[in-house]
Amino acid sequence: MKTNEFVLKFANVNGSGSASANALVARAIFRMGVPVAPKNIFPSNIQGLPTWFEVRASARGYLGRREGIDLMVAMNPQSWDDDIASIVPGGYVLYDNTFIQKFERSDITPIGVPLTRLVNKRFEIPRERQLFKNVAYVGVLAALLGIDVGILEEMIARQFRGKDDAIRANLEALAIGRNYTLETFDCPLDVRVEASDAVGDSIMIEGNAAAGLGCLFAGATVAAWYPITPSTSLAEAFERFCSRYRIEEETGKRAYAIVQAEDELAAIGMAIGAGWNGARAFTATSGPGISLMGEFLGLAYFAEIPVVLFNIQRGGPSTGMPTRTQQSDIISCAYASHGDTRHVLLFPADPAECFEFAIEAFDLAERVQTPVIVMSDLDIGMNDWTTRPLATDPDRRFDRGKVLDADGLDAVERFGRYLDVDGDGIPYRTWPGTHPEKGAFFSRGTSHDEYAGYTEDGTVNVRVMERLLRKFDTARSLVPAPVYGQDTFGATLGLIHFGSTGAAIPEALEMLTNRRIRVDSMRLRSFPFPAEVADFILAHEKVFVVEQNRDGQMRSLLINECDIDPARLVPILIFDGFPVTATRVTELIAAAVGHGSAAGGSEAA
Amino acid sequence: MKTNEFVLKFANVNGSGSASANALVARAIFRMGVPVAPKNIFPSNIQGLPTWFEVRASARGYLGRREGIDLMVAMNPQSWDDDIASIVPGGYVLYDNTFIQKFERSDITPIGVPLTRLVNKRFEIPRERQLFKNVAYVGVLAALLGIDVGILEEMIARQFRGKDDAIRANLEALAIGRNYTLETFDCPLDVRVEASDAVGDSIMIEGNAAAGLGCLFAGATVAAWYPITPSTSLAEAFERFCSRYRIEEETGKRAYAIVQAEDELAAIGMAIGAGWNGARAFTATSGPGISLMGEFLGLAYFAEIPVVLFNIQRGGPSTGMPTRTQQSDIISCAYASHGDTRHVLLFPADPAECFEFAIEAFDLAERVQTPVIVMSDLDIGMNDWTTRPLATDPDRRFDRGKVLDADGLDAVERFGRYLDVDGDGIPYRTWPGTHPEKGAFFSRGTSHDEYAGYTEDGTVNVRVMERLLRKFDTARSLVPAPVYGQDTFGATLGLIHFGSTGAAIPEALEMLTNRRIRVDSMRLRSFPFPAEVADFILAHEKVFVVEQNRDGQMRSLLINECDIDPARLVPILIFDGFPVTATRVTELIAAAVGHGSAAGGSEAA
Amino acid sequence: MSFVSKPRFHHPRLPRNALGLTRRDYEGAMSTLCAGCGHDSVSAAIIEACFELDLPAHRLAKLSGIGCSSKTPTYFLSKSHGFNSVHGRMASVATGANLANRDLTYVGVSGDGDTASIGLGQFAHAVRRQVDMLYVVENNGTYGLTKGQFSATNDRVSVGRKGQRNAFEAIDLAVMAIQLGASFVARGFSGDKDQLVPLIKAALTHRGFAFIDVISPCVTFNNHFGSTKSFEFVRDHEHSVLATDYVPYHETITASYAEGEVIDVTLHNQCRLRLRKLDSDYDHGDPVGAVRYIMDRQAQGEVVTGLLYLDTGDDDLREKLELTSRPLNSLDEDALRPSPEVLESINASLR
Amino acid sequence: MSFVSKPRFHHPRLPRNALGLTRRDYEGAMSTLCAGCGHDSVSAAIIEACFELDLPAHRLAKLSGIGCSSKTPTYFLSKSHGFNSVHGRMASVATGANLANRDLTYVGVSGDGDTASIGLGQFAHAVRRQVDMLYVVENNGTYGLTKGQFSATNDRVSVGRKGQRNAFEAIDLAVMAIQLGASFVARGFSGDKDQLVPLIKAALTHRGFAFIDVISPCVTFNNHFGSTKSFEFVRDHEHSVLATDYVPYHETITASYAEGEVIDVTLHNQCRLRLRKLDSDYDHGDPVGAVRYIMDRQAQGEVVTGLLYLDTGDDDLREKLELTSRPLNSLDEDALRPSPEVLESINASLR
Ligand SMILES: Cc1ncc(C[n+]2csc(CCOP(=O)(O)OP(=O)(O)O)c2C)c(N)n1
Ligand SMILES: Cc1ncc(C[n+]2csc(CCOP(=O)(O)OP(=O)(O)O)c2C)c(N)n1
Ligand code: SF4
Ligand code: SF4
Ligand SMILES: [Mg+2]
Ligand SMILES: [Mg+2]
Repeated sequence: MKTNEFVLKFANVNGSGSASANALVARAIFRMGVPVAPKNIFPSNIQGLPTWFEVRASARGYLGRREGIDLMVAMNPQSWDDDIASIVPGGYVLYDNTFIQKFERSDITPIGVPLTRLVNKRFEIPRERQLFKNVAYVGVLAALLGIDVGILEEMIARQFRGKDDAIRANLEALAIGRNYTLETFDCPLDVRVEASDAVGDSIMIEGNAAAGLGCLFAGATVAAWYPITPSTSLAEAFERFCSRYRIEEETGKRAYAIVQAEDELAAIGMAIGAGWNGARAFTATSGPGISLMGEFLGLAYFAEIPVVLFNIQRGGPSTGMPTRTQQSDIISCAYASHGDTRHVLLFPADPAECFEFAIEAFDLAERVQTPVIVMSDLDIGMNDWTTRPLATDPDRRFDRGKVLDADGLDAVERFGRYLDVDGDGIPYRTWPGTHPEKGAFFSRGTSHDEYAGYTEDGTVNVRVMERLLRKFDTARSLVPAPVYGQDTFGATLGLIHFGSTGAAIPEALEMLTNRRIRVDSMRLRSFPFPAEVADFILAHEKVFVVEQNRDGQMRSLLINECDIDPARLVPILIFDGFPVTATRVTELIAAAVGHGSAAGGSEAA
Repeated sequence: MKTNEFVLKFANVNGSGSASANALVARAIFRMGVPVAPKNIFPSNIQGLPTWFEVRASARGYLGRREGIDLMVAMNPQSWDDDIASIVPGGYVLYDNTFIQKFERSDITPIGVPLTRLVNKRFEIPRERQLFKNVAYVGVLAALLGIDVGILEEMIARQFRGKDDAIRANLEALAIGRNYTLETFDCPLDVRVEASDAVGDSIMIEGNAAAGLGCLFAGATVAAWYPITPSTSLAEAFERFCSRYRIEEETGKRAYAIVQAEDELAAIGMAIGAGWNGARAFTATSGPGISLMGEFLGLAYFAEIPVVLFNIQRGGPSTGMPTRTQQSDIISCAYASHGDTRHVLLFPADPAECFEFAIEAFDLAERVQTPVIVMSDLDIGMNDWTTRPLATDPDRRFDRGKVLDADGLDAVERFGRYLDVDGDGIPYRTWPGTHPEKGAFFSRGTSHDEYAGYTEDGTVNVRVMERLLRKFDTARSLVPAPVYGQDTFGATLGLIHFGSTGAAIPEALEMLTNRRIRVDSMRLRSFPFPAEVADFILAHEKVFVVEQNRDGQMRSLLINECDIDPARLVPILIFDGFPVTATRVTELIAAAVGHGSAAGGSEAA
Repeated sequence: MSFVSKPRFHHPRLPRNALGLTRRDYEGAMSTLCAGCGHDSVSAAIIEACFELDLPAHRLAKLSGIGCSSKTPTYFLSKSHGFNSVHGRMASVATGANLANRDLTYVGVSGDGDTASIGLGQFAHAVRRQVDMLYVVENNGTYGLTKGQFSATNDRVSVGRKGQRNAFEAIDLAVMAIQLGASFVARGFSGDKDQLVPLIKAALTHRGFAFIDVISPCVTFNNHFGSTKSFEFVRDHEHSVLATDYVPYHETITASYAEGEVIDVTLHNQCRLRLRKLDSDYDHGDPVGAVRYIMDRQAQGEVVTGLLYLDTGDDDLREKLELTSRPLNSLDEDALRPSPEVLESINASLR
Repeated sequence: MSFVSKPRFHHPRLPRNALGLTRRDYEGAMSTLCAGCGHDSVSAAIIEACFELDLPAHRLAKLSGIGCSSKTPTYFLSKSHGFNSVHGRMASVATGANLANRDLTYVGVSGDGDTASIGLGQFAHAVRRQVDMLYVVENNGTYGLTKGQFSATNDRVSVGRKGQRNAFEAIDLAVMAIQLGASFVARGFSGDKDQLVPLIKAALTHRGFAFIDVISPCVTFNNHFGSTKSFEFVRDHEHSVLATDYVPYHETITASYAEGEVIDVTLHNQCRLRLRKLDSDYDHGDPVGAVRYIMDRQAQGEVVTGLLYLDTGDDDLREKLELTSRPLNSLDEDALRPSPEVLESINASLR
C-alpha cells in the first residue's frame, strides 16, 4: 500500500495546457494534508516538445525528487517508451486508449481510458477538446488516487470565479473522467491519497514568487531586469505583487519602479545607480546574465555600492541547459569580475528561505555596502514547494547601514566616504542631495583614497583593498549561519550541502543510516563562511560536499576560504540537470566509503 | 663605485616628451653592453601629471625593480619632495638650477644644470624648447654616467634618418648638455657605465611588441580588439608588423584583417567567429575587458572553438589602477564564465616568452580547440626588457589540430563533431565550406550530443562535460612545463612564481641565501598545471607563492587543482601596482620564516 | 578546393535547380517552433531563395543569436554549417567568420529582442562596417522564447500578455540601418512569400551589408503591431478555459498583394496590421527620402514593405580592409610566416 | 528635507546669483586634461549654466563613463555627488539613479567612444525611455584617453595619427537621438560659449531626455573632422623634433558667430571645421525635417549647430512608469512594507 507515499508523473507535450491541470492535482493532494513536491521538467521551447511533471507525495516529508514512478500519466507518444520504462514494477500507467491499445511490460498495470473519445463527445472546439482532455484526466486521477473531488471542484470554482460558463465546463470535464473511472475500475488504487494533517501550516509556493514577495517586504523600490529563464518569473512576481500592494492610495501612483532593461549589463547598471542614490534596488538573472554582469559587479564591490542580485541558476556552461537546474555558478559569483574581488552569497534552500533571504539580502547589501547575490536555482525558483509559511518580524526596521543624513554630516569634521571610522571595515556613506555643503563625493571604479579622491598611490590603494578584506570579514558575522541536520556531531563522517539539494538530504541520511553509514550534516547558507563551517569540517575525518556541478565548486570555495586540506573534502557531484535524489546521493557516498579510496574507508560505527 | 650597477630615475611631467628622451638613455646603456631594465611609471592621463622613468642597470643581470635611487633626474617640481627622498645616501640628483636653488638633504650630491637657460638661448619655439631640454639632459647624463656619446648620436641619426634638420638640432641639444657638464663637473661620477659584453646577443623589446610579432609568426590572420591600456600596444604592434610583412607582393593586398571593434564583447565575438571558420584569430585586452568577455569565453569553451586572448593585466579591481601592473586576473581567467568552465592559461615572464607563447598559444588553441589566454601584464607588456633574441623553429609547421579536410570527411563513416575518437578528449572539427555533403554541423552554446545536435538529455550532457575534463587533462601534457631556478631540489623551502615577478627572483634567492635561508624555486608557465608542479610542492615542506595580487589567486588555483593542503603554501603578496623588488620578496619570506608562524619556522640549513 | 555536389536519390518528379538539387536538399531539421509561427515561413522563404539561386548549400554559413528566431537556422539548409552563438552577439561572430573566409555566403538570423535590445550595438556596428552578409530580423515585437515580454520594436500603444501598456517608442531597425549606412535595406512580411523570396535572393547576391526586417507574427505571444484592444480580446476569450500554458494551434498567416497596394492583415489576436508595398517607381537610392517615406507612412499607421534602400557602390568590409582575394583561412606557413632572416633582422634592429 | 545653502566667504566683488553663490561655488577640482582641450570649455559652460540657473549644486548629480570626457565631472560642481562608472554604461547608472530620486537634476557626461561604440545600446535605450537628464557627449571623433584611435563618430575620410584611413561611415548621434525619440536634441561647439551655455540651460530645465552633441576638439589626437590632409600635415611638422610622447601646449579654440551663419573653425591640426548655426526660423518640432536638414547640410560638408529638435509633450520615464511624486529613496517601512495581515492573507491563499 502506497498511501500518501508515491510518485506520480505526467508525460505531456508542451503548449497543450497540461501544466495547469497537473498542478491542480498536486495542489489537491497538498490540500488533503499530504506534503507534495511537484517538479515541472520542461523543454526550452514553446510548443510541441515532450514535457514532464512529477509529483512526489510524502507524508514523511521526504520531498526530494525520487526515481521510480508509481503512476505514470502517459499522454505523449513521443516519449512513450522511456516513460513506460521508468515505472516501478507493480506500478500503473494511465493512458488514452482511444489511440494506444497494446503493451509490452507485464509487471505494471495499464489503465486505459478513452479520454479523447469521451471528451470529444461533449466538446466541439479543438481548443476546448485539448484543454478539457487535461481536466478529464484530472478527474480520472481523482478517482484512481482517491482525491477528494470537492477540493478539486472548489479549486476550479475559485480559479474561474465570476466565469460561470468556464466553471461549469471544467466541472463537467472533471466528472467525465472521474465517473468513467469509478464505473470501470476498482478505485482507489493501492497508490492513493488519504486526508492527513502532515502539512501543518505549510504553504505551496514557487521560490521565485517567494523571492519577489521578499523584495516587496524588504522595501525594494527599483528593479531592473532582462528576461531569462529561469529568473524571469521572479521579476514578474515582484511586479505582480507591487501592482497589488504598492499603489499609493490617494493618487493611484506607484511606489516602485520596474524597468525591463535592454540587456543584463544595463539591468545591473540601473540597480547600481539606484543603490548609489539610496533606493533598495535589485536585479535577477541566470547563467549568461551572470557572466555579463561581471564588470559592474566589480565596480559595485570597489565603489562599495549596495545592490542585490538574484541568480536563479540553471544548467551551464554557456547557454547550456536553460530549463534544467544546477548549482554551477558558485565560483563565478563568489569571485565575479577581474582583479581581487569577492562577493557575499546567500544560499536559500526552499521558497520560504527565498523570502527570508531576499529580506536579509537588502539589509546585508546596505549594511556591508556591497553586492549580495542570492543563489537560488531553477528547481527552487520555478517549482511549487511545500514550505513553511512566509514570516517577517513586523518590528524589525530596514537596516539601511551606515548612512549619514544632513545632521550626521554636520556632526563630522570632514566626511571621508571610505574612512574606516569604526574599525569594522565598513565606511559611512551619504546619498546625493543630502547636504548643500558637505558630503558630496565622487564614486569611482578607479583607485581612490579614503576621501574618494582619485589616486595612483599604490600604498593608498593597498590600504583600501585591505580594508575591503576587513569589511568582508565583518560580513562573516552578519550572514546567516549554517544549520545542522543533527543536534550534536557524533559521526566521523560529515556532509555539507546547500540550496535545493537539501530537499534530498534527510532521506539520504536515513538511507545511509540503514546502510550503517552514519553521517552528520550541515547546510551552508552563506558566503563568507561563518567560523563554525571550518569547525564542522575539522570535527569530522571526511566531509562529503554534495553539489550540483561538475567541478566541485563549493568544495573549492571551502578549501580556499577555510584553508582546509582538500583531502578532507570528498566531492559528491550530480549535475545532470535534474533535482538530486536521495538514492543517488546515498549511492555515491556509499561508493566513496565502501571502496575506501576517496573517503578513506572511514565508515562510521 | 657603482659601475654598471645602479638605478637611474627620471621624474617628469607627462606629455613633455620625456619618455622618448629617457628611453634613449636606457637604450644607450644597453648598447654599451650593460643589461638594463627600464620601467615607465605613467599616470592615467595625457598631459600634465607626474610621470617617472626608472632605469636599472645591472651587469650581473639582476633586472627586477630595485628601491633606492642612485641618480635622480628631478625635472618635476610637483613630485620633488618624494623624488628627493627616494635617493640613496651618497646618491645624486640632477636638476634644472634655472629654477631650483636650495636643498634639504646633505647626504646626497646635487648636480644643478641650468637646462632651461642653456636650451632657451639656442631655441626659440616653445615646443622645441621643451623637447630639446629633454635632449639636453640626455647630454648631461652622457657626461655624468660616461655614456658613449657616439652611440647616442648614432641612435638619433637613425631615428631621424632623412631629416637632416632634425638630426642637427637634436645633436646640438645633446652637445649643449654634455659640454656644459664636462666643463662644470668632474665626470664621470662613481655611478657610471663602462662598456661591457654582459648582454650577449640580447635584444631590447616590449612584451606587447614581442607578442604582436609572435602573432605574426604564428600565422594569426584575424585580430579584433578594443583599445584599453595596457593592451593597446599589442594590437598596434601586430598591425605595424603586418603592414610590413603581410602585404601580398603582387597585389599590395593584405594577408591579415584587423578590426577595431566597438567593445570587448564584439572583439572576442569576432575572434571566435574567425576561429570557428578556420582562421587563427585573437584579441587582446585588460581588466574590464576580461570581465566583459566572460560570456563568450564560456561559449568558446563549450562549443570548443579555438581562440587566443592576450590579457595584459593591470591593477584591479574595476577600472582600478589602469597604468599600474598586477597579476590579479588569475581566478577570473582560469574559471571565466558561469557554469563549469576552465581555460588554458600561459604565463610569459618576459618579452621573449611573450613571443614564444604567442606562437604556442595558437598551436594549443587549435590542438585543444579551446580558448587560450596569455597572461602578460603591464610591466612586461609596456616596458622595454633586456631579453634573449626572438627565435622560432622554421621547420615547425603550424599545429592546426584535428581538422578534417574533404578527403578526411570522406574517410569517416559518420562525422561526429564532438566524438572522442582518439580517447584524448579532443574531437575532430572541420571548417564550413569543406565538403558538399558531409561534415556540416551546428555549433552551439546549448547542450548538445556528440553529433552537435541539440539535446536536453542530462546524461548526454554529463558525458560531454566529462569529456571536456578529459580534454583539459590532455592539455596538461601539451602546455609549457615549469622551469626551475636550480638543477636539483635541495632545500626544505620552495618558492613558486610566474610572469613578470620572475625578474626579481634570482636576486631575491641570492639575498635569502645571504640570510642563510635556502629556497628552491619553480616558475609556473601554464595552467593546467603539469604533474611536476605538484611534485615540486610535495618535495618541499613549505612553498612560498609569490604573486601580485591581494587574494593569493595562484595559490588558490594550486590548492584547488593539485589538491594540495593549503598549509603548505605560504602566500607572498605584493600588489601595490609596482613591479616587485627582490628586497620586498626577501623581507616577506624572511618574516614568514623568521616569525615561524606562517612558514612553520622551517628555515633551511 | 572545389566540390561537385553529388545529388542524392530523389523522387524523379521533384523539380531540380541548375545544381541538380531539389528543394529538399535545402531543407533542415524539423522545426520545433509553434504551429503557425511566422518564423517558419521565413525559413521556407530562405530555402526557396537558395534553391532558386542554385546556391551550393555547403558554401553558405548560417549564424544566429538566441531566441525562437535564432533557432531557425537548424530548420533550413542542413548541409550548411551553422552557429547558434549567444544572445545579441551574432553580428560580431558573423563579422569574424566573414574575415576568415571571404568566399562563403553568410546568412545571419536574429530576432527583434536579439537585435534591437541586447544586440543593438553590434547590429549598428556591423552595418557601419558593411559586413558582407544577409542579416534577417524575424520581427515579432516580442520576446518569443522567454514568453512574451515587449521588445524594443513593439508599437508604443500595444498592450501585453499581462495587460501592461508599452509606453516606449518603437525602434525601427530599417530606418536605423539606412541611417547607419547599410547598402541594402528591405522590409518584408513572413506571410508574403511572393515578396520575401525575391528580397532574400537580392540580398544574398548583394555585396555588403543587406538587411531585411521581416514582420513575422508570434502566434503565441502576439502582442505586437496591434491596437490597444488586442490583448483584452484574447484574454476575454481565453478565460473560458483552464490553461495559462496552452498554446492553441494556429494556421500560418499569409498575404498576397501587389506593388503600390495597401492591405490589412488580420493577426491571430484579431487585430490588424496594415502593410503598404512600395510602388515600382519608388526611388531606392535616396536614404533621406527613404527615411522620410517610412516615417510619414508610419504616422499613417502603415508599415512599408519592399526594398527600401539600395546602394551598390560602397566597399564592403573586406574591401575596406584591403584583404587579399585568397581566403585568410586558406593561407599556410609559407604565406603567413616571415622567413628566419626577417626575424634575425628584427632581432638585429632591437640591439 | 530642505536645505538653505550657507554661502562661504567670498570676494565681495564676485557676481552672485539668486542663491547668493558665485561662479566659484560651481567649480570643481583642477582639470588634469591637456591644455586647450575642448572638454574643459564644456565644463566651463556647465558651470556657467548652473550658476545662471541658480541651481543648488547639491541637488544635481553628475555621472559619466570612462574617458577624458568622462573625467570632467570632477572638474565642475564639486558640491554635487558624482559617479564615474564604467566605460559606456553611464546611461544605465543614470537611469537607475533617476528612478531612485526623482527630485535631483541629472547630468551625464560621455565621450564619443563611450557613447557611440561600447555605449551605443545603452544610449539608444536611455533615449527611448525618456530618462529625465541632460546627456552631453563631448565629441572629438577620437579615443582621447587611450591615445587617438578613431571613434565611430569620426569622419569617413579622416586620416589617423598613424596614417591609417577611416573607411567607415560616421555615426551622427544627434540624428540617432532624434530617430529614437529624444525630446531635446542639440549640437554645440565647445569653443562657442555663447551658444553652448543657453543650450545647456535649456536642456537642464527640459523634462525628459535632453541630448547635446558637443563638438569638442582633442588637441592632442586631433584626427577628427578633418580633411584627408590633416594628419600628413601634422606628421610632417612633428618629425622635426624628437618625441612621440610630446603633447604641445595649445590654446583653447573658440568661435563666435550668429544664427544662420556659417563659419570655418581652424583646428589644431590646421584643418577646418565648417559650422552652420541654425536660423531663427528653423522648425524644432519636425523630427523628419530635422534629420533631413542635418543630412543635407552634412552632404555639403557642414556641421549644423543649435537646437535641432524639441518636443515638450512626451512623458518622461518617471511618468511613463507612473511613479509616485515622492522620491523612492525617501520611502520607509510604513510606505513600503505591507502589514503582517497582508502577509498572513498571502500565506492563506497559498494553502
Ligand atoms: C545573455 C542572455 N540574456 C537573456 C537570455 C534569454 N533569452 C533567450 S531568447 C531571448 C529573447 C528572444 O527574443 P527575440 O530575439 O525577439 O526572439 P523571438 O523568440 O521573439 O524570435 C532572451 C531574452 C539569453 N539566452 N542570454
Ligand atoms: C571596458 C573598457 N574598455 C576599454 C577601456 C579603455 N578606455 C578608456 S577611455 C576609452 C575611450 C575614450 O574615448 P571617448 O569616450 O571618446 O573619450 P575621450 O577620451 O575622447 O574624451 C577607452 C577605450 C575601459 N576603461 N573600459
Ligand atoms: S513563441 Fe512565438 S516566436 Fe516562438 S515559436 Fe512560438 S509563435 Fe514562434
Ligand atoms: S587627449 Fe585629447 S581629449 Fe584627452 S585631455 Fe588631451 S586634448 Fe582632451
Ligand atoms: Mg522577437
Ligand atoms: Mg572621444
